[in-house]
Amino acid sequence: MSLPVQLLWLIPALPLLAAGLGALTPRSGRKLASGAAILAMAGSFLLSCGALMTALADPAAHLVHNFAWLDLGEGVLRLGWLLDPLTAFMCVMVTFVGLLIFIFSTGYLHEDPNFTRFFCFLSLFAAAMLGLLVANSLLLLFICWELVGLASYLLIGFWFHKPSAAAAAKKAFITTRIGDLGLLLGMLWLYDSTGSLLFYDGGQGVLEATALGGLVAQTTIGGLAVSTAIGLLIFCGAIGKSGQFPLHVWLPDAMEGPTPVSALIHAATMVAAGVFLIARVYPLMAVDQGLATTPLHALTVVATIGAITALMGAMIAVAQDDIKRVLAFSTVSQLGYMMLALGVGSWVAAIFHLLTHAFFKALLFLGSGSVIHAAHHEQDIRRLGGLRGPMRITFVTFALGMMALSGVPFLFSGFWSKEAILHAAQGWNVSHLPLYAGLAAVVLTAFYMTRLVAETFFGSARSDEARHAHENSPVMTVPLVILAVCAILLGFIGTPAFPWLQSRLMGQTEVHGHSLFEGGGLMVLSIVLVAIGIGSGWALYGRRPRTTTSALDPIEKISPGLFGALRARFGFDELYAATVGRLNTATAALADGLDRYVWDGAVRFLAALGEFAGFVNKEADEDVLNGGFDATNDKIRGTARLYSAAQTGGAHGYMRTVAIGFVLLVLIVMLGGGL
Amino acid sequence: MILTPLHLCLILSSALFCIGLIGALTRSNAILVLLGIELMLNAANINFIAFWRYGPNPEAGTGVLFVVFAIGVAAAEAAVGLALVIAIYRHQRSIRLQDARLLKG
Amino acid sequence: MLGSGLLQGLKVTAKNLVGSFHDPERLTTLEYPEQKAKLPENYRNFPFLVSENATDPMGTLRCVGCQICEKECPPQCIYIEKSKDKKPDATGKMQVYPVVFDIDTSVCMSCQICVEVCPFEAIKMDQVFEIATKDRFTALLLDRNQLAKPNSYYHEIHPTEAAEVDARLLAERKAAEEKAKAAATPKPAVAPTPSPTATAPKPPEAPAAGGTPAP
Amino acid sequence: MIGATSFSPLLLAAGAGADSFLERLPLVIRDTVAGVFPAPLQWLVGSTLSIVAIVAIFGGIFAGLTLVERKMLGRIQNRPGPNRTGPMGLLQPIADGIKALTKEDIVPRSADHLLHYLAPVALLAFSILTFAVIPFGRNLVPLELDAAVLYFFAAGAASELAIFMAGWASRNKFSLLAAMRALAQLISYELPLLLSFVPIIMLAGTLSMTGIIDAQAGWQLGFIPRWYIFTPWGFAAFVIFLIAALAESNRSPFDLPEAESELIAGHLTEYSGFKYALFFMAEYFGMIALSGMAITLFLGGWRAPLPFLEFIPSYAWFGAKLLVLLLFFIWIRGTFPRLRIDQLTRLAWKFLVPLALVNLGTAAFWSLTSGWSGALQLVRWALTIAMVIGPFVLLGRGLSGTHRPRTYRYA
Amino acid sequence: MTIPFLIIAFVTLVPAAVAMALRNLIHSSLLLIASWAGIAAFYFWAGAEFVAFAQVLVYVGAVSMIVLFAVLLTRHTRIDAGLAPDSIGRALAGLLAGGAVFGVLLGAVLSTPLRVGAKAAAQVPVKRLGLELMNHHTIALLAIGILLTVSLLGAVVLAATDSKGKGATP
Repeated sequence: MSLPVQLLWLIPALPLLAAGLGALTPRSGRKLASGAAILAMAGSFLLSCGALMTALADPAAHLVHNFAWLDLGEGVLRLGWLLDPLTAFMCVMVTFVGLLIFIFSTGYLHEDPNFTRFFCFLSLFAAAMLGLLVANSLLLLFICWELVGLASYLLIGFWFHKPSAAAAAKKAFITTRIGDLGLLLGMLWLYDSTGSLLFYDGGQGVLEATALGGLVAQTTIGGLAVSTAIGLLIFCGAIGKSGQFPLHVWLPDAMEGPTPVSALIHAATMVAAGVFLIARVYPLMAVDQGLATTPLHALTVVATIGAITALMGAMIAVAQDDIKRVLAFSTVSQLGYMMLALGVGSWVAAIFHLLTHAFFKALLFLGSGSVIHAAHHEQDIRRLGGLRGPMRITFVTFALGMMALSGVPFLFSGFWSKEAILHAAQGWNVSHLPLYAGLAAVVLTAFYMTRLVAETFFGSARSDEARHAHENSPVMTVPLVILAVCAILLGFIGTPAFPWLQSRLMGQTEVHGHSLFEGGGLMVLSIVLVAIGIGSGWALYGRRPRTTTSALDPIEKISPGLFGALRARFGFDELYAATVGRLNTATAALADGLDRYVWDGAVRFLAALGEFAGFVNKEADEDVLNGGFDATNDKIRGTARLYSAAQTGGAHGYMRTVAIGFVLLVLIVMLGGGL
Repeated sequence: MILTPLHLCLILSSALFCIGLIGALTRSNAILVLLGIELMLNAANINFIAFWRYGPNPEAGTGVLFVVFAIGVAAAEAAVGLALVIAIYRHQRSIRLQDARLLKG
Repeated sequence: MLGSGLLQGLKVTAKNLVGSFHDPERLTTLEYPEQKAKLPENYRNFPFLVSENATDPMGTLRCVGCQICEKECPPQCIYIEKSKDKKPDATGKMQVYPVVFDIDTSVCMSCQICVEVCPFEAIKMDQVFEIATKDRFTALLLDRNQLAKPNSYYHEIHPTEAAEVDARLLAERKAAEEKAKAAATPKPAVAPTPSPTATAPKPPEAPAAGGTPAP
Repeated sequence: MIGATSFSPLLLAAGAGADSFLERLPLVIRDTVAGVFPAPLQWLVGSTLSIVAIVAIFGGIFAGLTLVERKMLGRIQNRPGPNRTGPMGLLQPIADGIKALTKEDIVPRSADHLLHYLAPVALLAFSILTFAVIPFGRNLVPLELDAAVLYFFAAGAASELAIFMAGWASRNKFSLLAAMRALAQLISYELPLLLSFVPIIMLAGTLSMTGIIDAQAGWQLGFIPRWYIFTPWGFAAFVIFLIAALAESNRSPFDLPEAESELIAGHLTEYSGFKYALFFMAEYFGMIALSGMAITLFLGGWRAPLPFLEFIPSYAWFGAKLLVLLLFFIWIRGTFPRLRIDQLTRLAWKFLVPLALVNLGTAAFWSLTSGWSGALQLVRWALTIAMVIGPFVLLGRGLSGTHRPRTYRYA
Repeated sequence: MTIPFLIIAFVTLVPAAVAMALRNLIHSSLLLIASWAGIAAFYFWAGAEFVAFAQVLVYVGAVSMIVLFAVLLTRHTRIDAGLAPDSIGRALAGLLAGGAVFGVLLGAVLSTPLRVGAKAAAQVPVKRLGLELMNHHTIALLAIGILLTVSLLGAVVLAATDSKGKGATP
């Protein structure tokens, strides 16, 4: 079965339909809403598989189906669908992971009164994300991008009665909006320069040679190539959406939403959107590479931001106590990895890591959801512990996810994708700093994941909630198992010996057996680093597990200052509150003052002036003018009384008058030969 | 003077029109007045059909279309008119047109 | 789902429709003139006169013309004329008999009081219901000949009741015979009357005694 | 229709094709009889013959139907039904007719005599008028009109007038109230009735009966006829049409206007004897005409259901379909209890009308996607079926959901 | 061809005239319906089949019902004499005005030389009418649809009883 590109819209349309149905379903229709959402997702998954077949039949081609959307008078704004291996792989991943998360959600939220609303939002979210994937137009992509933002706002704030959730939703929305502004500007600039927003349009698209050549030839402020400038603006959007360095603050807070939402946002959809965006416009980002005169290459910025984010996220994750927050910062860090890979020129490695990361991070989030659900919404790892016994399946799958994320060699998918990235970083000829940041992050990742597993599952239960935890129903554990299997097996579609995924993404139909990781030195080094990370983690947390909830963290004992800084997330939130927030408040106060005193005062003054004039006028009126008017009015009234006598109010009279008038008119016309 | 079929049709329509008019002018019952007006409307429709039928271009169908629209409008008019009559009746317990003189000047 | 109930109803009626053709048991109708329903035993409508013998109904009427029923009848639909002479009844005993015994069934309300009061078990309730006639004045006034029906008919329509009546009459007769025997023998034994018939023989004596001087 | 029963195996071979002898037989008979008369009179005689034939045949069907109905109702209730008059009760209709004719015709003293007399006549006349455009067979269309469907319902709409006349002329307040109720019902159900077949007009692109039947020619997959009932929306429309037709012809379970067991026959209270019989006749004629309309619109008219059965003359197929529909009506009458007036109107306005409107959209979708083929054909079917079932379930939920107990304002 | 026309004219005019003169409102209405049916017959005679059926459907089927309902809902007026012209003067004035209009119209018609199109009566197929409606007169069609909807709602609002009870007190 293969899906023609003309019908690609069906993939996002099915969840959209389910969302519409969910919105119309009354609260009692739980089965209907969840069933429709899951069925739609499954349908989309099958369609995506069909699309993948189509795409793999000719990986080098960008199949497009464009159509006119808005007739703007001068030109026609066109939208379209795009089908290439990148889209297809992403669609399959999003629908598959989404499907599992949907199924998991029916268990996780089965007590929630707003169950149907939740599935409506979930479906909307999935529909927007899939629309983003299949878009062949930056405009359509942007529309879906914003829809993703809206849906994430709704989902993070799903429990809006919790003030923290409402605040987190607002924060996520506003923070990403800052990045989106950049994307919007970039899009407008792009449209202005090329007159099109279609990616591929038979040679006319913005990602094709003609347009790119034009873009790179122009320069703008500071000698920057236009393509670089546009690329950086677009990258702003990616920074916001993918939680990269300056705008990463919303992502950990987004943990306030229900855990399946976290899984969906962090694993499959929203954060992946940024990476996907850069991968999609990669030709645009990379076109300035050969340019010697430009002060800045777009990809260099990407790599730098990515490296900073990867390292910083991993460091902060070490000192977090909330199980979901650790995973959130881990996501930040991993996204940094992907950006790093994009920046150093290997978008294939980035997508590979995106795919594998989607599966094991979804696994980890759902596993944490399982833990949280079992432990009656206790998320603090200091208060958990000893769950290894009662929650066997969750423990095993979570451990598998942890190993995949840490990059335990050979068996796990995370290892292969991470190696691909490190290898690409090693081959980057601009700087080796990203490589070092990446290597440092490898150690830290292994360390904090070990810490997380040790604190959560080993030792003894440290609270009543943890003591009473028990394994969840199959509707929650089965998705975990499936994801765990994927987390292991998925790596093998892109090993150095068999780089099937890479070659398909690059547009080749055959597998070239050339080793992507030439020289095993780096691999050995990273294996050693992983071993160090896990070993030190186990030494600090696993061997002597924490016994009380209030006991100090081992690192805190060693270096309280560093730990405090890490736990406070380097104070980014405080920084933003002190700068941006303060500025905002000041501006608002200024506007308020202007409004209240300056404008209002002016208006009041004018009003007083008018009142005075009126008073003068009235005095003059009453005595001088009225006398004359009264006399006139009396005359008019007398005449009007005469006329009004004709207004009998009886309909017959009126009709009669009309009839007689008609007769007279006809007579005049006929006898007088016209008026 | 030759009486063509068109003449006959026009005479029919003017007769019908005047019957409606006389009814509307003489009867005091609001319903009958409305019915008289309906008759006048129908007389106009007869004219349309007659001119379409005997006009220079019967293929165009314009007259027919006009009558279709007129019938639609007439139906709406009848509904609203009679609803008004009922409203008046409820208000002053009478449908004599002479009793409805609120607009007297 | 909406409509499933409707379909079920249609199924039921379709089953009835088809079933009534191949399964005559389903049809509940009795085709009246040809088939008649079996009446319940206690069903009653209009009185009739019991005669002992079907071949000679007038000769074997149990009625002795005592006229109690005539007096008791609430709508007064019974008219009796007593005979002046006596004839032997079924047991051979000389008895007065009704010369005229009419019941106006247009007036009778089937109240059964005549049956209750009759000491001779001579009048009983019938089970007729096909009583429509063309003439409402004469055809509804039943005379002695039309009213007389044999005891076997009584057995047919009210078997239990008739058996009881017969047993009672037999016992009475026996008691009367014994009494006659006792009267014939010099040793009168008033006390040893048989207990089951202790009450039964009493009433026939009293009305019979009271009945005779009435006219 | 008579020809159908006299069909013999010998004619099997000769019967095939549109111009077979059996197909033309009614026309031949008509033309032969008309040929006896002089030429200027022939059209008159021909038309009269057609009219007489229609009235006679459908009068006969009416007579038979009364018997069949009573027999079938009896069987449904496990009774044998009328079986005394004649062999197996076959002469019952004649006996009924004689009874109706000889009964005293009572007219209330203060009744409006003229209207009282006119009402049954008008009703019967209007219901017979509707027969004029129904194609009874391939060659048997009494009146070939371009706007036949419109004509049919124009003539049908006039019957409301007759009911009003009956109610008003009786000068009986209960008759009048019942007539108003009947009118309310008829007007309410006219809407779903008309809306239900609008999709067919849309797809067939014509208002002519012949055109609609032509649009249903052909076979899907070689053996499924292309009748509109075999499409999802067509089936839904058929069900709506059937329900509305039941209500339009005052058939149980929508026989509220008469409700002989509750009201004393409603607007017919003051009618007796043959006028009453005329009302009944008109009611049955209406039912037959609406069935004929349903056959034409949904069941392919006089077309054979399977390709190899086409040798049977077309009017026989029409008759067979008519019989099936009429028996179905009787079956329904024997099954369902009468609705309450509020349920009746709720069904019309809250269920049938919205459903018919949605169905119009479904049909439009069907028409727009007629180009889809292959696997898309399956998608088209699935979507259309979903578009039929979804509203049905959703609207049905509102209909059959739990209702608050009714409160009576004046009780 | 004039004989059917004369019959139609008779069937149209006489009931209309009688209806306008009758005291009994129901009879008037029924006669008017007959007159409308006569107009439909005229359309049919003139070859406008579709309009004829539309006329029957709308007037005989629908408007008649509204009229009859209105008559029944407003009967038993206080002054029954209101059914007849209550002042001779108004009746005379009305007759005069109407007669004048008729005279003028008749004069206009008769004095106008009219040419009758040479073409035979062209049947306009319903399909073409539909296409015309949908192509050239779409706006008008939509407007009619909206008008009908609005007037339906308006009529319901006007005629519906207000739940607070009858306001008018003598």
